Amino acid sequence: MDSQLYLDKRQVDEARAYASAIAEQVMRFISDKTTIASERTVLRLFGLDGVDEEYVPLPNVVVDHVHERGGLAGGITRPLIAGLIHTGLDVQGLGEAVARGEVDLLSLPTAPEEAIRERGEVLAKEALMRIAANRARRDEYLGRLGEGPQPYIYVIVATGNIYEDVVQARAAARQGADIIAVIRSTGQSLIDYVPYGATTEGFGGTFATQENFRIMRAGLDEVGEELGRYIRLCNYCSGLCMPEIAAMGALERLDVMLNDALYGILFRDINMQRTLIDQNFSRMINAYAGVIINTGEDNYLTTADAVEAAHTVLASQFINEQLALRSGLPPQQMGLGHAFEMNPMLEDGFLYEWAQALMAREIFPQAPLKYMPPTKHMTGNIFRGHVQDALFNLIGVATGQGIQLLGMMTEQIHTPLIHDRQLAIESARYIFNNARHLGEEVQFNPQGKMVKRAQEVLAQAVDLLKEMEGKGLFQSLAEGLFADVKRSPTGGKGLHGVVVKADDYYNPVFDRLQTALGVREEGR
Amino acid sequence: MDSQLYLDKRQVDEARAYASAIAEQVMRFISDKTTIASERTVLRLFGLDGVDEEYVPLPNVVVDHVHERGGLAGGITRPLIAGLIHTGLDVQGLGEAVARGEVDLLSLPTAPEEAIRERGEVLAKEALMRIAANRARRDEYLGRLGEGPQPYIYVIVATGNIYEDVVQARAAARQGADIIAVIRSTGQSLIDYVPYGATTEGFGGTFATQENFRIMRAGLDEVGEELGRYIRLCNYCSGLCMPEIAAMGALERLDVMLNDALYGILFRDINMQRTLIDQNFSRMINAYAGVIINTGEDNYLTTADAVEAAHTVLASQFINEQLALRSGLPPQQMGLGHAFEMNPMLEDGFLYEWAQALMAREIFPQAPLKYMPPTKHMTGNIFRGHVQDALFNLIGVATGQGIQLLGMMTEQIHTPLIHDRQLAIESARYIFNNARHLGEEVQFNPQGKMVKRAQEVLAQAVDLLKEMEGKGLFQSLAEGLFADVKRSPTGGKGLHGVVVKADDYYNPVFDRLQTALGVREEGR
Amino acid sequence: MADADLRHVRPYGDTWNDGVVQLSFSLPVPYGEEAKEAARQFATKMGLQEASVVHATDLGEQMTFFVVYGKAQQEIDFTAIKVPKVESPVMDFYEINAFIRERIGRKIVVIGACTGTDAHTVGIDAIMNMKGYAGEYGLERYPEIDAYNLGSQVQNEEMVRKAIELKADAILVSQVVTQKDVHIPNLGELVDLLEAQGLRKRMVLICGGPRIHHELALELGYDAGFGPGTLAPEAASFIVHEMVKRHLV
Amino acid sequence: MADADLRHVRPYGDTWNDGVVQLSFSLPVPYGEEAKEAARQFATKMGLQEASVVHATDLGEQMTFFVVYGKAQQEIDFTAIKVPKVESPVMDFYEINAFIRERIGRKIVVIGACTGTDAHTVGIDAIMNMKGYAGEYGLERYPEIDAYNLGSQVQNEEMVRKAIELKADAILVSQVVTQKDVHIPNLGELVDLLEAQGLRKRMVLICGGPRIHHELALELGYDAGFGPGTLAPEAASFIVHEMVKRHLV
Ligand code: B12
Ligand code: B12
Ligand SMILES: Cc1ncc(COP(=O)(O)O)c(C=O)c1O
Ligand SMILES: Cc1ncc(COP(=O)(O)O)c(C=O)c1O
Repeated sequence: MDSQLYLDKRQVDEARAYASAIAEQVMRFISDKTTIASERTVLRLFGLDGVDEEYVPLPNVVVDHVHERGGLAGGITRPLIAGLIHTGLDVQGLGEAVARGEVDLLSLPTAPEEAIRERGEVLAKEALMRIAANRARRDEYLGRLGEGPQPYIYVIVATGNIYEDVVQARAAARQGADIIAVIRSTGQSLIDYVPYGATTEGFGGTFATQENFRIMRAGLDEVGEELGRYIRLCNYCSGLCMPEIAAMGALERLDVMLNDALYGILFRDINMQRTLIDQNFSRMINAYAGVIINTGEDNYLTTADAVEAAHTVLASQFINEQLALRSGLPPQQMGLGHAFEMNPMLEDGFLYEWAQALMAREIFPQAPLKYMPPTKHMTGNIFRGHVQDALFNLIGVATGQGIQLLGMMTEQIHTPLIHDRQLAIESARYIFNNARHLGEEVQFNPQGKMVKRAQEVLAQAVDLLKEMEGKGLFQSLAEGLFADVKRSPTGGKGLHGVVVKADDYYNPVFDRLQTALGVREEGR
Repeated sequence: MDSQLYLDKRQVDEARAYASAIAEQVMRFISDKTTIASERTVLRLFGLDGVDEEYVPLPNVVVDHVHERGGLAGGITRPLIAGLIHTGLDVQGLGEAVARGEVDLLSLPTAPEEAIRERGEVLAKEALMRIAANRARRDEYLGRLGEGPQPYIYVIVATGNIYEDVVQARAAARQGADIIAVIRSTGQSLIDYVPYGATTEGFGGTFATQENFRIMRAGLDEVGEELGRYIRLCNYCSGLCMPEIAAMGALERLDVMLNDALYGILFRDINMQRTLIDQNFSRMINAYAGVIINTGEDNYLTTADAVEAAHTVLASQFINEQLALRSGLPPQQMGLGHAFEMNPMLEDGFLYEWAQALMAREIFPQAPLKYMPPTKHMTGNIFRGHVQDALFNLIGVATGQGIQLLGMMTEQIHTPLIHDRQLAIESARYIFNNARHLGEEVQFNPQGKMVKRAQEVLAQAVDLLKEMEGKGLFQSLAEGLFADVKRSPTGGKGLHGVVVKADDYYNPVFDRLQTALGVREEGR
Repeated sequence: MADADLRHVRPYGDTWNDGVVQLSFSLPVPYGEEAKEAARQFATKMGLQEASVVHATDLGEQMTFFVVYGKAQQEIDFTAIKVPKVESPVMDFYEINAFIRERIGRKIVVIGACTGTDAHTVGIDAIMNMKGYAGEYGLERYPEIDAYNLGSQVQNEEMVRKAIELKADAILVSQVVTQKDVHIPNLGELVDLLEAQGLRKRMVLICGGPRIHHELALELGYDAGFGPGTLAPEAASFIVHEMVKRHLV
Repeated sequence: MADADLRHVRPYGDTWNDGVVQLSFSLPVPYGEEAKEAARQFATKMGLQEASVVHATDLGEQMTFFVVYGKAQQEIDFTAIKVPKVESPVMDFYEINAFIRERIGRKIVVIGACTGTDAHTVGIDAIMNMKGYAGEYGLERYPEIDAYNLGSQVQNEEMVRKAIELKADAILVSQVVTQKDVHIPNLGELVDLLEAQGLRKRMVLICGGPRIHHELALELGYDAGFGPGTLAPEAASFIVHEMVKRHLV
């Protein structure tokens, strides 16, 4: 199809080429490194779960046990399997024994490499089979129950209490939601472990734990059967535990995952080396699990101005796309983020928004774009806020967005109440239906403001990517090219968890995923 | 400019030609008739005001006094002036004398025709001068203070109490309203006189009285000065007192007047002969006073379905245009009515609405179209209602409507509260500004649903007008071609007030207006 | 989350029993900090704890509009709530006609109107007209019903006159305008007139409209009341059952 | 219309003293007539007369949402309302710098952060950053102010440490996340820490955020509190006046 915005295809290709080069540099940098989170992920996928007496999760106990004494460069798998072989315990039993101080993995004699590899392959294969089974289960559900049309209606629940969340989520599903996202408690992204068990006390959200995932998944499956519509579940794998949570999501059949290292770097001050390494592994897991990821470019506009910074969103989407491809994630699973954050008092702001949203749609035609609602310019005036959200919904359907994260009229006041969500869903469904084919009807004045706006943003994004390609991503972030935030490569949280791989580094899950996803490792 | 909807200009011309023929027939029918309301209007313009002991307005007292004994065929002017000459009283004094039973106009000797005509011309000239002065005053205000951009923001006040109305109206003006309409009390359109004085008890609206007009005009002028924006005032001259209220409006500098015989016929069961005669005179007054009239086609969609009956709205607009032209009203004063009344649950309803609104805009390019909000499909769900109104506002600005009658989220519940209006105005201003030039940006798919819809509606309107031209307006109304309502030429209220003019019928106001407006009388 | 205790029901936002309520209103006081405080105090007087004025706008003319959230402490005993309801089962078009043929054995006569000064015909038309509403035929289409739709702004006296003239079995009254409670005396007057004529017991009397509910109708002396969204079969089912019940056959 | 009697203020819809209030809330009861009646009774318990449930929706999971209108009877004595306000006159950029030069005679040191677990920097940035907000420069741009924006999620201990290290004259705290009242203990803790160190009296302590108001700030032991829409000059004007008033020069 021709561009409705008369975008220059060569410019788009140029942007992609710069982004590709930037992503290449990143991949080269990370390829010889692992992290404590990535190693914990391996343990989780091998079946390790639970906590010690002090509520420290066993994956942390085991990895720290090895890492604190500098033993992680070869990966956690080898000491683990050596331990299995020597103790005869299973993974869980061994983890518990380590926690009790009964086994010291580093002081055990090493096992023959062949035995280790053999056992490693079995464990990895089993892990991937569990994930594949979940994926098949999802496909079965989708085939049997079907799903709502796009834009998917995506709402959040955020009570802090998983049991309240389930009530709110099920009600939302009945009201018409397609995707339920359980917002995480404030601060979880900064803790270097994943809390355990069912939780009922979070601030501004509920802890992401495997048990919470399970509870919510069961609640939604049940209601989905009743409604005859598969309800997707979403959670967050950004932050210090990216790949771990991706693994938990894969094991509990989550369908959508917020997953973006750039977000963590810029908005959570997480160390960039750490999180880019983690991101790669997490995306491989998401890719294999058939999870749609959501990236966080929308957040740029919560700190920067939506008119001035629109091109940074686009540039970041290009980079995220290239990074994702290199982690084996197909475009169909790339929920690239953008947002309706223009000042509502701007003359013709609606036009510019429309142009930007359509531009994103045209540039990433296969991606189920995640379109975020007005948040920054929402006020305590719930009535006007409901109208801001309505205009957002209209652009969402008119430009064919994949995932519409519904705005709440109470955005400025509190996390959504049960009826805030109902009113938002009702309004979105009304507009999606009432303007269903608007996108096929309208064309744009080639000399008009909208076409001009889209072209300008694209041109600025090309310039920015060109500059970044010269500097590299790390330096670009250090200079504050995104979201007005400056981050240094050695600053931020979590750098201590980065480990340069030894030559004999062994991670059968990673290797198997690479093969399954068809992504060769560069540079080594 | 070319049609954005690819409308066929020949079809538009054809529709206009049929409507013109229909209007011609009507004008021929009414040209030899007058009504008690028209004659009362003459008295009001000559300066007669006030009520008798039983609160009957003096114009009614005097006209009934003559009409009851069959003396009205020559017009009220001659007996009145004869009375003036014989008693030496002024108009007001004579009216009061008649009311007290002291003077019997029909038993006075007639005065020489020349003296009558001389006095008649003076009285008529003075009346028109007062109106012209008001018009000049408005122009002065507009020149000095200016006004808001189109679409004008039009809101209603309807407390039933003129003093409460003033508070609400002034508040609305401060909030951004351009036009304030004072809704009339239920049932006023069916009473064959205009109530007198300041009133504080109405149902669903406030009585239209000259004193109420004055009070509101003063309140708005004051606030307009303060705001530096002229605030237009609107009231209703439909119903049994069309020309009288038009005269009162002209005398008190109203700016906009609901004025539509078809509305009265269909929705108030007013006799069609009566109201079409009254309409002609009332429109001449409105034309001369520089008043924008509003027609009532929007109401068709409150009883009929907005998809099925769209063409009846268009057909009626064509007829109203032709009738208005024949009363000397220029297109710039024709606020032809239409409405956003499509079922919100209709797939692509927003597209059809947009097409229809744009079609009206293209077909009547100079008319300040009055676009009415959703009413029928508003529910007690104020939140969804606010969104329905938002979509309406978006189409209003995108299609360049002249007058946007703002919807209220509480439409289904009560007449507007002070903050209902504020929220409506705020939302409209947000959308008008945020999508100011949308109309210049979008073009429509020539093969799409919107273009098809507009073309269909136009084609159906042409067919309907053709049919009506064959039948004549009266027969068409009898058959229920508009709004699913059937009305007979001799049914309904007010027929007793129709009088066939005698050969010596004399009405200097009418004559002078005809000359001033350049409308020849046909057929006599 | 606690289990629902229906004897102590409070509003629910996102935490069991949180009592969250949203309010909006205007106060005739000038915009400013004092106005917001007045709104907060007002909401507190309504029983809200932690009342928070999340929005305030100057309306002009010394008026201020507010949006307030707070936590209500009042409770409702849901188990004690009894709402009178139209009990007769709702039949469809065919069943109703069959019921009339079998149980009444003659055509029944129904007259309807929008009475008093009220001119809103769409509601009564929805119930009575041939073409009906929302896909349901109106009473005029029922072969076993002689339905007369008298239109709008029909005076009560006229209704009674027509009821006598047409030997009506049932009278249907629609009331849409309810401002200043105009519908209450108007609906009451018809009952009085019918009683004065000794007709009330001999016919089924029902009313409807967007602000009408069954309980109100009973209070006013009607046999039933129907609210928004009513369809013809609901009204017709009630009429025919009531006729049989009261031996008006 | 009656003249405003500010000692007896009631909500106003369209008729003086009509008391009209709009409510919305959900009840954990299944949708239906009983639910509507429960909502009506609930609104009545809140003091509304003629409470009318104009809208009800089934939320699923045995919950129902309502919109209710009614007429409140409660009154407020507006004349009795006193709201503590920041009294110091607001100066502009130039005036503030001149004031510091003339009345304080040295550069002043201001540190600011979004504290506790709160990561919302936009508000404190609006006050402090060079580029400012809504056309007003932030404190970093003021030649007579040494401004240090410590960013977000800064712990109270760290704030105190920095205040000592930099010899701060004023501390600016931003709090945006207020769910479950997390901001209250966090704001209180800083006051306690400063007092424990004997520093509280030696500096100006202010806070701000969308749910902060001056009165709350005073209650928590701060010198002032600033709500939504605050601009840098308002905060700066208060700081410098307070310093002079308390002889912290
Ligand atoms: C259409 C309409 C009009 C049309 C009416 C055309 C016509 N021929 O009916 C016109 C434009 C003429 C009009 C005029 C006025 N209207 Co009007 N109108 C409306 C509107 C938009 C829709 C009403 C409607 O048709 N609803 C659709 C029908 C199908 O629903 P319904 O009436 O509820 O009927 C259903 C049930 O209630 C029930 N039902 C109803 N009657 C009966 C009877 C029986 C026996 C049974 C079993 C069931 C039943 O079954 C029906 C089908 O499900 C409402 C606002 C709204 N959205 O409700 C305002 C509204 C009703 N109007 C209002 C007013 C004030 C007026 C005027 C008085 C304004 C004025 N001052 O000029 C005038 C005067 C009319 C008069 N004298 O009564 C107010 C009433 C306020 C109040 N609560 O008192 C409303 C609420 C608008 C507002 N916010 O101000 N109006
Ligand atoms: C932008 C934003 C974010 C961004 C923040 C980016 C950043 N670097 O700041 C991101 C996306 C990262 C984010 C994350 C979260 N957010 Co947030 N966020 C918002 C949002 C949309 C806008 C806030 C904003 O920037 N306002 C603009 C600024 C200029 O206004 P302001 O803060 O009020 O500041 C002004 C005044 O208050 C005052 N002021 C403020 N501080 C100070 C200090 C002093 C000394 C002075 C004098 C004045 C002053 O002056 C400023 C200028 O006028 C609001 C919703 C909204 N519309 O308000 C939610 C909101 C604040 N967030 C919320 C939540 C829950 C979160 C999360 C906890 C969600 C989660 N579980 O992940 C996270 C975690 C953050 C954390 N740990 O704190 C909730 C808070 C609910 C509540 N009342 O407690 C809100 C209300 C959204 C909602 N409805 O759920 N958020
Ligand atoms: C990509 C991404 N990850 C994560 C989050 C949630 O942040 P956190 O869990 O760090 O609070 C967001 C928030 O919007 C996001 O966009
Ligand atoms: C043209 C016209 N006249 C008058 C009215 C008001 O009607 P009435 O005053 O007869 O109640 C309307 C109502 O919408 C109208 O459209």
